[in-house]
Amino acid sequence: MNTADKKRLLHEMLYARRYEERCYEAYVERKIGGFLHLYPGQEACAHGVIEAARPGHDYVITGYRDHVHAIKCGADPKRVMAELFAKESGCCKGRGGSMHIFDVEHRFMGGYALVGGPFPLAAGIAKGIQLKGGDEISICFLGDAANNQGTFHESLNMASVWKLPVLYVTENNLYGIGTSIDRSTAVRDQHKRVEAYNIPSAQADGQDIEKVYAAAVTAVEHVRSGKGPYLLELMTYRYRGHSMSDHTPSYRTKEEEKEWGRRDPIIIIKDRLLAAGELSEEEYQKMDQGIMAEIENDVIAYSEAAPEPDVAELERYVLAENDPWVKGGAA
Amino acid sequence: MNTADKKRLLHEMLYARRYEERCYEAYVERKIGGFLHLYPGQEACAHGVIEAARPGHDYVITGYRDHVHAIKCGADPKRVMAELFAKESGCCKGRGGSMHIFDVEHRFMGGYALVGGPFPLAAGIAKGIQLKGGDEISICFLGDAANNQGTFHESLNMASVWKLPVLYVTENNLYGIGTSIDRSTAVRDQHKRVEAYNIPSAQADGQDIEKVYAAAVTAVEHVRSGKGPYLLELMTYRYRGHSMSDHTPSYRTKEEEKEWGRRDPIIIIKDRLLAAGELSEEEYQKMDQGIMAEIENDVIAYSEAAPEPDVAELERYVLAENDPWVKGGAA
Amino acid sequence: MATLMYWEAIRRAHDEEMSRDPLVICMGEDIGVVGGTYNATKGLLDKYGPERVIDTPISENSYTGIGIGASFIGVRPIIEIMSVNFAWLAMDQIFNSAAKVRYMSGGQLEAPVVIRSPGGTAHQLGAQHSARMEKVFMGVAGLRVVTPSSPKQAYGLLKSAVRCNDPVYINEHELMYNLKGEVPDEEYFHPLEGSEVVRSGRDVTLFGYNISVHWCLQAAEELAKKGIECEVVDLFALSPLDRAGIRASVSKTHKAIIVEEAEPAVGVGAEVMAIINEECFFELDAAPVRVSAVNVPTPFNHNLEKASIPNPRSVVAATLTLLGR
Amino acid sequence: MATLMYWEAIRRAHDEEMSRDPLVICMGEDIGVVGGTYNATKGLLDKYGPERVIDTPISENSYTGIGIGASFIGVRPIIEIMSVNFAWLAMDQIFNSAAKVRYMSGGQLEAPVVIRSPGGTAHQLGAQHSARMEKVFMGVAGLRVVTPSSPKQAYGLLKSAVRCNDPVYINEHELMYNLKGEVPDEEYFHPLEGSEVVRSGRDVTLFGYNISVHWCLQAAEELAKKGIECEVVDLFALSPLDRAGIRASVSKTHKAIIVEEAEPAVGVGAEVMAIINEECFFELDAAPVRVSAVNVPTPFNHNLEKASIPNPRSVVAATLTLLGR
Ligand SMILES: Cc1ncc(C[n+]2csc(CCOP(=O)(O)OP(=O)(O)O)c2C)c(N)n1
Ligand SMILES: Cc1ncc(C[n+]2csc(CCOP(=O)(O)OP(=O)(O)O)c2C)c(N)n1
Ligand SMILES: [Mg+2]
Ligand SMILES: [Mg+2]
Repeated sequence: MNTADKKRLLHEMLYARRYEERCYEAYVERKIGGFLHLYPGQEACAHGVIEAARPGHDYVITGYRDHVHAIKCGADPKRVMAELFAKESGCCKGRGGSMHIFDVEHRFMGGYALVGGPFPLAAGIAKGIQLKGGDEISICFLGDAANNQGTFHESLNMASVWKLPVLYVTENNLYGIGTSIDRSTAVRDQHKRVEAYNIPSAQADGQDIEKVYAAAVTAVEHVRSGKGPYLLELMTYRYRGHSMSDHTPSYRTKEEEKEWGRRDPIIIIKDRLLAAGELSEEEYQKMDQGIMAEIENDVIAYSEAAPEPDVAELERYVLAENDPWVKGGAA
Repeated sequence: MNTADKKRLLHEMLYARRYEERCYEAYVERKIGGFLHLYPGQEACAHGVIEAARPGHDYVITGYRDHVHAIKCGADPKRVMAELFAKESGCCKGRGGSMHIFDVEHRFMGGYALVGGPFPLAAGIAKGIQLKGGDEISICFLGDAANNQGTFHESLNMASVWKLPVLYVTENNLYGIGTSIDRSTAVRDQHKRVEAYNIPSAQADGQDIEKVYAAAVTAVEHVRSGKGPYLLELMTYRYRGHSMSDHTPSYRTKEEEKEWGRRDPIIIIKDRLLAAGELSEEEYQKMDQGIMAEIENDVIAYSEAAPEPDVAELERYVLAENDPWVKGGAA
Repeated sequence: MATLMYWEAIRRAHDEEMSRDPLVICMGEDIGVVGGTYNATKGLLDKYGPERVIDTPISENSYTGIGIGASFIGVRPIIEIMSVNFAWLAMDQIFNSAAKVRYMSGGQLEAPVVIRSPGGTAHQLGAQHSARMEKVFMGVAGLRVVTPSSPKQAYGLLKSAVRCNDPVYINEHELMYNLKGEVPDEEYFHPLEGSEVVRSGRDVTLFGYNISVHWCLQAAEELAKKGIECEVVDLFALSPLDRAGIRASVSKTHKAIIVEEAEPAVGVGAEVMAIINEECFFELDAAPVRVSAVNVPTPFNHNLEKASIPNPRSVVAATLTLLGR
Repeated sequence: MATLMYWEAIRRAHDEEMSRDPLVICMGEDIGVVGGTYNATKGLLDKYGPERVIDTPISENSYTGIGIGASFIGVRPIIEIMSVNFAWLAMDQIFNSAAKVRYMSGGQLEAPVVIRSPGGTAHQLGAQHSARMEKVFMGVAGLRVVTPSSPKQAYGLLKSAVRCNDPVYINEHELMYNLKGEVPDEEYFHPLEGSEVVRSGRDVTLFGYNISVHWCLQAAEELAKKGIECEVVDLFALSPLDRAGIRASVSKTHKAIIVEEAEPAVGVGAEVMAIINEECFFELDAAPVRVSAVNVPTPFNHNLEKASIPNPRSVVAATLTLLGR
């Protein structure tokens, strides 16, 4: 990875961090409602993997903690924020919300709120790629606790038998809400779970974007070359509570939190760039200020000004509009 | 295993074989209706494992191919057959049928028709044992294809985390209906699937009752001693179609069928006893004739003569009768 | 017009749609090598290959989800769930993914997937293999539900379902696969909405769907001998139900009986009664009546089993009672 | 009588039943260390230990099945499914195992399991977290379904459900956990069948359950100002429904409105209308009316969300229309 790429990724991750922090504020200000799951701490995961793939070309799907994945795929941050603000110009016209970000134009296939739901959907997209003969791959990001859902087992088995071009990424942040992995799961190392599926896998440090990227390059290459599915486990940590309803996580120790805080993905790459003389603290501060200003003046302003959906349109998007086949008839 | 035990098991397996063959006839004669899944070829599995456990004390649960398991647990063959004949004196009063044999008195906890359903139920029974502090174990028999169901993954994970006293037995007959294991499953050796659950497992020849027994002794000991779950895989083969609707399995080769026929579980133990001079061919023929006569005169006669359920009782057994708590009130 | 069996009609629809569009695929347990429990996909594996005719492992929720995911990018999967009883395992993907994705993506994605399964009480299949689940599919927005009563409908509904951009659940019946009937020789697309008056009459309307249409027709035949003229309406579309069709018939006969194989609670019968109440209450000369299954898990014993569900005689009896005869 | 919040009432029922019987256990996602999303099991882990207060992995079908299996041998599990939306994943075990095992074993086994979950539309939880699924549980024989509208009911229904030998599904509501109400100081067991007249009136009956009881009561208050006397009936038992109670009230008021938060198709409204038709059709002065959700997946936007479900004003409006005012 060259310096320019590193700096760009630092910028992207810092943007993601500030973006999520601003969501937090907007939630407190009651501009955002519903469930809100934030990403701080895990930025290197989405950025490292999608960087190694072809954003906008490869399909990406994930759970409810989805803003950053969408943006890294190419979704307009303004339209994502407008969606969180439940506005008509939100990427899902205010119908989806934080847990259901979609940007199909950039092949970000959504945001799903049921844990484990995307496992088969991702395999299905991969099946579609296979049938259509494209060189895309399907990438599914989910958490460690999601791997206990039956769909993990079922989908990975089929992905393996049918050699589907799907990359499963486990963002292992050691908790599913307040339940630590050791209390819910027979094995801590998630990449080991797929040996019996005949699926290659690897574990990488999810806090170091260069390591994530390197591991993802291997993974993506494997999948794109037609060798079938792959599972990449990224060891990471979320700083905040599970969602905004989880204020002060009492199920974790302060030491654990501190320790992971020292391995912050932004700090790691920043320090590396500083040490190499490729970045100055001043440059970094400017970058940060620029980001915060952009989010405020661009993203938030846009979202606040955006119009609400028209209640008269409540019943649109349930079924296809004017689908001719509903009436039957000749071909 | 001493000679007497071997001979008894030979007798039991031969009884099971003749019993199932008689079910086949009764089905053709339209005395039995519905789905009927027969066990010929797999007799050493149920007999070897349950022999190593404590029938009537340990809990046993399985799928739809359940007659033999029930009888080995202690169910009265007459009442099992009467159930197949849908009679009031059937073990489930004619309400259950072939796929739903229950004999709770002997701790045979049923016969379930949905593939994968018994995985959690068995773990639940084990949880109950754990809470009540008994020395029983819970044994769940299911097929190879059932292991692709999400409940396998979910239940085995919980069984491992909670160290439940449950023994899972996979009767691997290489097919789920007409789909061979190689076309449905990423791994042929089912015992390897639980490594990631931190569950010990073994594979044994399911056609040789002594080998099944030996492997089961180890498995049962492990589970009973409080070390948690265990998975035992038994390599076996069913001679007939999947059910009576599957007349002439076209998805298997004649050679494969022949080869497995040479490894018949009854022949294997019979030949061993003959070779050791512990059984004569004449004795065996007498045994066989005795069994057939017993089934005819005892089991079939009983079942034919048994009364039909009273249609006036159609609505019984849906909910508890006269449950006082339905009306509420004081304690 | 050729006379086809119900299963042949379904097979033909698969075949035509698959031969026309390489993105039409079918998947399910034992649909390939075995050709499907009821032969609905017989011969298709040889014709279209294993990439498009897919034998799945026993993993209902996930292979349904895989079909749904594929449909997101233009594939048109026809998923067979071997028995509707197993659909309980797949409800998560059916409702949470297929039925909601258009809405929650603000119209960006759609799930043009077809799921079909046999259901109903057949010959002693027992409590876990005899469920009638139409009502479960009807209760949630975003899914179309149809149920063919004839080979022609079985053919034409599947054809339209494959082309339609909404997810469609097709409820078939264990006992109907060998039913014979005429199917047009040319391609035919049955409407996915509406209802059909299959027998015209003025004294009472018998509403049926799928197998119960036949019970209604037999009952009508019987009742005609007594001079009672029944109108029989086939509710082949269960979601959305044809409010106008229901209203039209009841406004003509002023009496309604709904015949359903399922337990009564929150079923098709209740919904049709509610629609009648909403649409044409003052047209009614008597309370609408539902003829439903007894509220029990399906018994194995044949006599109990038969007693647990309606039949043409019970429809006749209910009609005579309704008419005060 | 103490004033408790709904969640406190549920917690108290857990605590009393667990302290009395060592085989009463509770299980679910984050019910132990965290104490439950709505605190319904707060503090129980410390008191009863991890063997009896079990944090499960995210495996709805199987932990539900584990509870059911344990109940076969005398354990009394109270299973919390964190949101009723996730129950779609567990339907297989709920219906195929719990609801059918007594029948298909000919009465040998029973599944005295309690499953409880919050459901309903709250504050912008979106399409996959706002389902109202009472009707799904009501449609299949072998399962009891109740839904508390007050802390007293929440307490007393759970107590009775734990003791009862049938499987019981308890539908709670996302928005009701902080609702306050009086709960008897002594132990109290609420009936699992029946209904309750919570306001007496002669002009029209408003039927509600769970949160819609409150909408009905508010509407009745409003309508009283116009001189309209509403009777409000709380259908706390949804399966079986109280046919006699429904008949009694409609025979008195001759007009009925059923208020439900769910989409209308095959719902509580339809079933109550069907029962009214069957029980007391000729007592009706006008067609019964259902006030239901709009048939859409729940939108995220707050205005759309609110517009998608009924509220006291829509109940008032429907009543005025029904009464021709
Ligand atoms: C089917 C289902 N069950 C339960 C939940 C509630 N829930 C939401 S997130 C979550 C924890 C998931 O943890 P993990 O997969 O590790 O992802 P993380 O939140 O840590 O990123 C749970 C239990 C849900 N949304 N869907
Ligand atoms: C949930 C569910 N899906 C599908 C079926 C249909 N089915 C019945 S048995 C069977 C094959 C099971 O094979 P396996 O588990 O290997 O057991 P075997 O019959 O070989 O003993 C299938 C697909 C079912 N009964 N339940
Ligand atoms: Mg996690
Ligand atoms: Mg098998």
